[in-house]
Amino acid sequence: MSAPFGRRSSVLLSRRVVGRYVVLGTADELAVAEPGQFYMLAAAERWGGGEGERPFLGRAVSVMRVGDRGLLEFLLEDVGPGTKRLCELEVGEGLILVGPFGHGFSVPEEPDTLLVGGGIGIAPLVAVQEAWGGRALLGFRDAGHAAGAGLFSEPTVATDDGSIGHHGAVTELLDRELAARPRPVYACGPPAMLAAVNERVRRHGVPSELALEAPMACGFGACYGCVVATVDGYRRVCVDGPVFNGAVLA
Amino acid sequence: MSAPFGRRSSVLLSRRVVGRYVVLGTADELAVAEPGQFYMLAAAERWGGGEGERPFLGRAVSVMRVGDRGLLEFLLEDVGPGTKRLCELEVGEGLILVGPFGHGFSVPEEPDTLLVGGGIGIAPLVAVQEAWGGRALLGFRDAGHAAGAGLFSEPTVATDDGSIGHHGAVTELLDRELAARPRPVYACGPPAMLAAVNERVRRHGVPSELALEAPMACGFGACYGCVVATVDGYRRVCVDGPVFNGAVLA
Amino acid sequence: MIEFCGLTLRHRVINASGCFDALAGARVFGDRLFDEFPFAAYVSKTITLAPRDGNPPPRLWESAAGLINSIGLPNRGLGAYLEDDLPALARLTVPLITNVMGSTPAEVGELVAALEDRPQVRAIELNVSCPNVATGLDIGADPQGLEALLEHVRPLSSKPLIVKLTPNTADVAECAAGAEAGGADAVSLINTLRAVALSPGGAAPWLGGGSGGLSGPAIRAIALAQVSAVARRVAIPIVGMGGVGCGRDARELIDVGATLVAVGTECFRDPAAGVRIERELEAAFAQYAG
Amino acid sequence: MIEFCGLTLRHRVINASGCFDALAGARVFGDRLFDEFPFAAYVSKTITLAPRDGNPPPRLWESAAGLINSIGLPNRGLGAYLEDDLPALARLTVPLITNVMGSTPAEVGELVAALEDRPQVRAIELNVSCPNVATGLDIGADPQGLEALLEHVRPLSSKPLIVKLTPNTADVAECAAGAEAGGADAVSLINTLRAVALSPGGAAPWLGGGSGGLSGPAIRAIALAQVSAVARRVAIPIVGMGGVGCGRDARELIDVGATLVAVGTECFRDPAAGVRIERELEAAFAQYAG
Ligand SMILES: Cc1cc2nc3c(=O)[nH]c(=O)nc-3n(C[C@H](O)[C@H](O)[C@H](O)COP(=O)(O)OP(=O)(O)OC[C@H]3O[C@@H](n4cnc5c(N)ncnc54)[C@H](O)[C@@H]3O)c2cc1C
Ligand SMILES: Cc1cc2nc3c(=O)[nH]c(=O)nc-3n(C[C@H](O)[C@H](O)[C@H](O)COP(=O)(O)OP(=O)(O)OC[C@H]3O[C@@H](n4cnc5c(N)ncnc54)[C@H](O)[C@@H]3O)c2cc1C
Ligand SMILES: Cc1cc2nc3c(=O)[nH]c(=O)nc-3n(C[C@H](O)[C@H](O)[C@H](O)COP(=O)(O)O)c2cc1C
Ligand SMILES: Cc1cc2nc3c(=O)[nH]c(=O)nc-3n(C[C@H](O)[C@H](O)[C@H](O)COP(=O)(O)O)c2cc1C
Ligand code: FES
Ligand code: FES
Repeated sequence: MSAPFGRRSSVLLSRRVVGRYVVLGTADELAVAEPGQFYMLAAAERWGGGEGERPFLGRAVSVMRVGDRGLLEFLLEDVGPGTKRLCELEVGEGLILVGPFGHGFSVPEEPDTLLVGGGIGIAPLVAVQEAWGGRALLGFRDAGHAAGAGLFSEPTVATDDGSIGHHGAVTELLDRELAARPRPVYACGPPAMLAAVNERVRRHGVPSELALEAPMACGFGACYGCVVATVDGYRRVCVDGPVFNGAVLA
Repeated sequence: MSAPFGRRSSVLLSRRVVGRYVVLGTADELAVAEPGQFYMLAAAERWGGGEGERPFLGRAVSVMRVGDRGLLEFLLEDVGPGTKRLCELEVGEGLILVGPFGHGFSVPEEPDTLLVGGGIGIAPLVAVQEAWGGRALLGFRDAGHAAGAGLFSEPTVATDDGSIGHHGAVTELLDRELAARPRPVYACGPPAMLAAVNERVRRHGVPSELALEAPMACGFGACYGCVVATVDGYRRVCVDGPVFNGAVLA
Repeated sequence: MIEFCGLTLRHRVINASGCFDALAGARVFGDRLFDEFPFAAYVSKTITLAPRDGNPPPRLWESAAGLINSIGLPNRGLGAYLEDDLPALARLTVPLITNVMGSTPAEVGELVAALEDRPQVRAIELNVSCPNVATGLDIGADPQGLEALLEHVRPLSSKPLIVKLTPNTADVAECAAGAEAGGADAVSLINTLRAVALSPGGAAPWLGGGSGGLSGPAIRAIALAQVSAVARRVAIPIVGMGGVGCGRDARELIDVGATLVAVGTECFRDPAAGVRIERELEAAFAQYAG
Repeated sequence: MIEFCGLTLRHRVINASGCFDALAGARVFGDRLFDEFPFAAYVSKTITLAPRDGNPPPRLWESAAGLINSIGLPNRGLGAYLEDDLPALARLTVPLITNVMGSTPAEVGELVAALEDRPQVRAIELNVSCPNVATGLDIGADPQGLEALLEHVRPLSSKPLIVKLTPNTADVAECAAGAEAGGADAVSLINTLRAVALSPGGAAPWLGGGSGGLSGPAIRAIALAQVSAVARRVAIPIVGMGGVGCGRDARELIDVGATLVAVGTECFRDPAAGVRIERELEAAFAQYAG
């Protein structure tokens, strides 16, 4: 389904803090987003004037939850001036929506698909699990971030500092699961984690869908700024992804 | 008295709406401002991202009221991205203060000095009247702005649309007063009003002190951007003014 | 209706090359993008003779009220453009302007000649912000070189030739005069200003291409200065661009001498910027008599 | 302690010419400004042979993350500078660098020679962003012209000569090389970029001077590109400036090759910016090894 053309003004309908993350709720009557798709978000007022006189461009944010009547939820982590401004938005303040964009996750062939998420990368997997189920394996830096696991049903958690769940990398949880029963893997997280996941799915020869991140200016294929190296050369993450078959990544 | 060096972080202590104006209250422990002096003000957060990706520089704002323990009040009118951001500040939000700057009004020789204010230009005259008294003649566009007259004791008001007080220019009120009894005039307001006031004080040969405005980048004599033409050539409004003897203005 | 180099355009607002991709747009927004095309003409991304991969990522850096890009002109080359893109672009409801770049007059000539028998291509924009292999400077930064380039290319094309000037020069008006003397039908400016960004973590360059080009509101006042300087110097029409984000910005470029206004970086913030800015421009015209 | 052209400076942060006035500052902030001077050296505003009134107001326009100024180099002329300013500046606790501008080599020579017997003046910055009366271009935009200028001036002074390059050129590194070849001890860059602003109400130029120069964060990425290009080309030390607002910005200019960093527009937002940025720079150095 194609995205509505142009940017739309919306308002923040809800805001709640989940550990180190903020969940923002808004509505988009014009579109129904699929798991793995994203919007380019900006505050309607005072988008700018932060660190380095930024933000200026919209920020790519994954759809975390799609409800009835166009209700949308996003998961944000303050990592810079753009996400800081979005995290500080108050209910009732204006939000600018452009999207939904991107090629999302496909309907899993297998109900028990492994959903491997790292940090803020868990956001699109919440949408996946709510739509199609799946077994969530989640990695976080510490307990403050691990609070994000509460957005999933029956997640298995790993933390770098061992404060909660398995002490170590989420890929160790993945190893166990794949050893027990090889099956498809959907993943989203930091580049290093995705590389480690891709190494494992290749080793086990299981299908995989990896949601990538890249600096983005437009989100709809206009700027060619968001490319990632694939076996067929550079591809735009915003239109050819963000979800890629792990096998095509160079 | 010299100004504290550098900018200081303060917070907005009070905010109230007066017709089309907003009165902002804050505190500056380090300095005591004199009537006619001004500060360069900026919001601590999100100063920027407004119309035209502005504001960027601080905004010159006259001291309207100086209270005990460094309490300060400013009068603002939303005329662009800088004053808009300041007018929208909420109590408790951070404010950046640089100042107080400028050469203010001198202690009047005469208790019944005429204080002629136009629009937002009334702000420094509030400080003058509270410090030394004086008879306030105030001109406004309409009733919404004329609410600012409430900041004075026993003001005489003129409005362009006649909705309140004398229907016409404040200079007509000035003519009556000067005809009745020539005496010193302190004035602040739009350029056209100040020119008309200056023409009258010259005709009546009375002393005058006029507070000028000019686009300012620094406020402390560094940029040479705020000059006004005087009989001795260009002078910097921020350090040689903002208050000038009407006789020296070219 | 606006007359520009023999083309009749619906209004004055077009896209800046490389900032709007009609084919990707149709994939994302649907085919109705062609029916409700946001610009009065469609300017293609720069096409080169041979295919180019473009620069390694990262290719983008957000700067103060601006964007630095180091895309590196990725494109599938002239052949694929003629075979695949032109047919796909047949659905366009506005005139097509093809932007080309070559590193020598011969290369530019080859590109221009190859478009000659394609009536679909209504005008050609020559991107001369190509580093001269010898000096490393943009070939467009040298007025004499520009005049010579145009003298070589002009006879090879019956189509309007728009020279996309580089702002990285001491005297852009002199460059425009060189292009005009060589036979250009119009000039467009400004292209991006040479800029560098460093990685947050350390002293290394952030952009895969090493350096990049600055665009967006940060450069708008520079664009106004360069467009007005060029307008005072040449008689041919000007496509003004650089930091245009609203109708008033567009109006100001027209005030200083532009005939058309191109929108670049703002398209990224608002895909429908062309529609909005054209509407705002009407209002800006109404607001005050220039 | 930093060594720069034979001067020993307390740290790497100085003011940009025309952006901090020590004498006005002392009037406003009191004499203790001299004792706690915010910069490691004080660079004067540009001095010319004859007094200049400067441009008619308005002289300032705020642009996106930047400032456009058209001040017009007001100053009371060389005579008044020698008689009044230098004695008043005797209270300085940091080295004094005097910035001068002339429209011909002869004029520049006269200015430089007049400072020769003033030990108080520790170095001279030559502002070559002066429009050439013939071409209208900045005299500093022409590498050969710069080399010739330096060859004329160099013998007239035993003091370090810092050439303040103009960014309004195709190849700033070539200009720096010209200055170096002519005998410059250092170069400083970037000066402001030519820019225009129009009145909100209509199409007329806003600035009394017609056009102006853009400074501030908007140009920082351009400054990084030009400083790194110059550093790759010349061996003499570089004073980097352009949009520096914090220690990290200063650190980045040093990363690409600057020895000193000058703070301009940010002084207007924070008179004590020099102190803050020097402190932040220490932290930025600590944060990562360049
Ligand atoms: C498809 C997609 C989906 C995403 N989904 C989410 C989500 O659901 N939730 C979420 O919180 N984030 C999400 N992100 C990430 C988010 O869009 C980016 O982190 C964004 O850059 C944050 O902007 P910022 O201003 O807060 O931080 P930035 O200042 O942009 O810093 C973030 C990272 O970008 C780099 N960076 C730093 N400065 C600059 C600069 N000036 N220009 C360019 N890059 C810079 C650095 O590597 C830094 O670590 C997603 C990204 C993509 C591509
Ligand atoms: C000494 C002094 C005291 C002052 N006291 C007060 C006060 O007490 N209360 C108060 O509300 N105001 C006061 N002002 C006026 C205020 O500082 C200016 O109006 C300021 O420019 C407002 O900023 P803004 O962004 O809100 O509006 P701006 O966008 O700056 O617009 C205000 C005016 O500035 C011009 N302008 C428009 N755009 C620009 C631009 N990009 N760059 C430069 N100029 C532009 C236009 O003439 C416009 O009408 C004072 C000014 C001075 C010099
Ligand atoms: C991401 C990006 C890609 C661009 N690609 C091209 C290009 O392929 N060819 C070209 O001539 N100009 C290209 N440009 C320059 C723009 O056409 C335009 O000249 C410049 O961005 C200034 O306009 P703006 O400030 O509105 O973006 C590109 C600009 C950007 C930001
Ligand atoms: C208001 C103003 C006045 C300036 N005056 C001078 C000057 O007299 N001589 C000079 O060489 N440069 C002058 N400059 C240029 C600055 O020294 C500096 O090169 C430029 O502003 C870039 O630095 P910034 O972005 O930190 O301001 C001036 C800049 C501004 C903003
Ligand atoms: S973000 Fe612009 S092409 Fe992908
Ligand atoms: S505002 Fe800078 S000198 Fe007056």
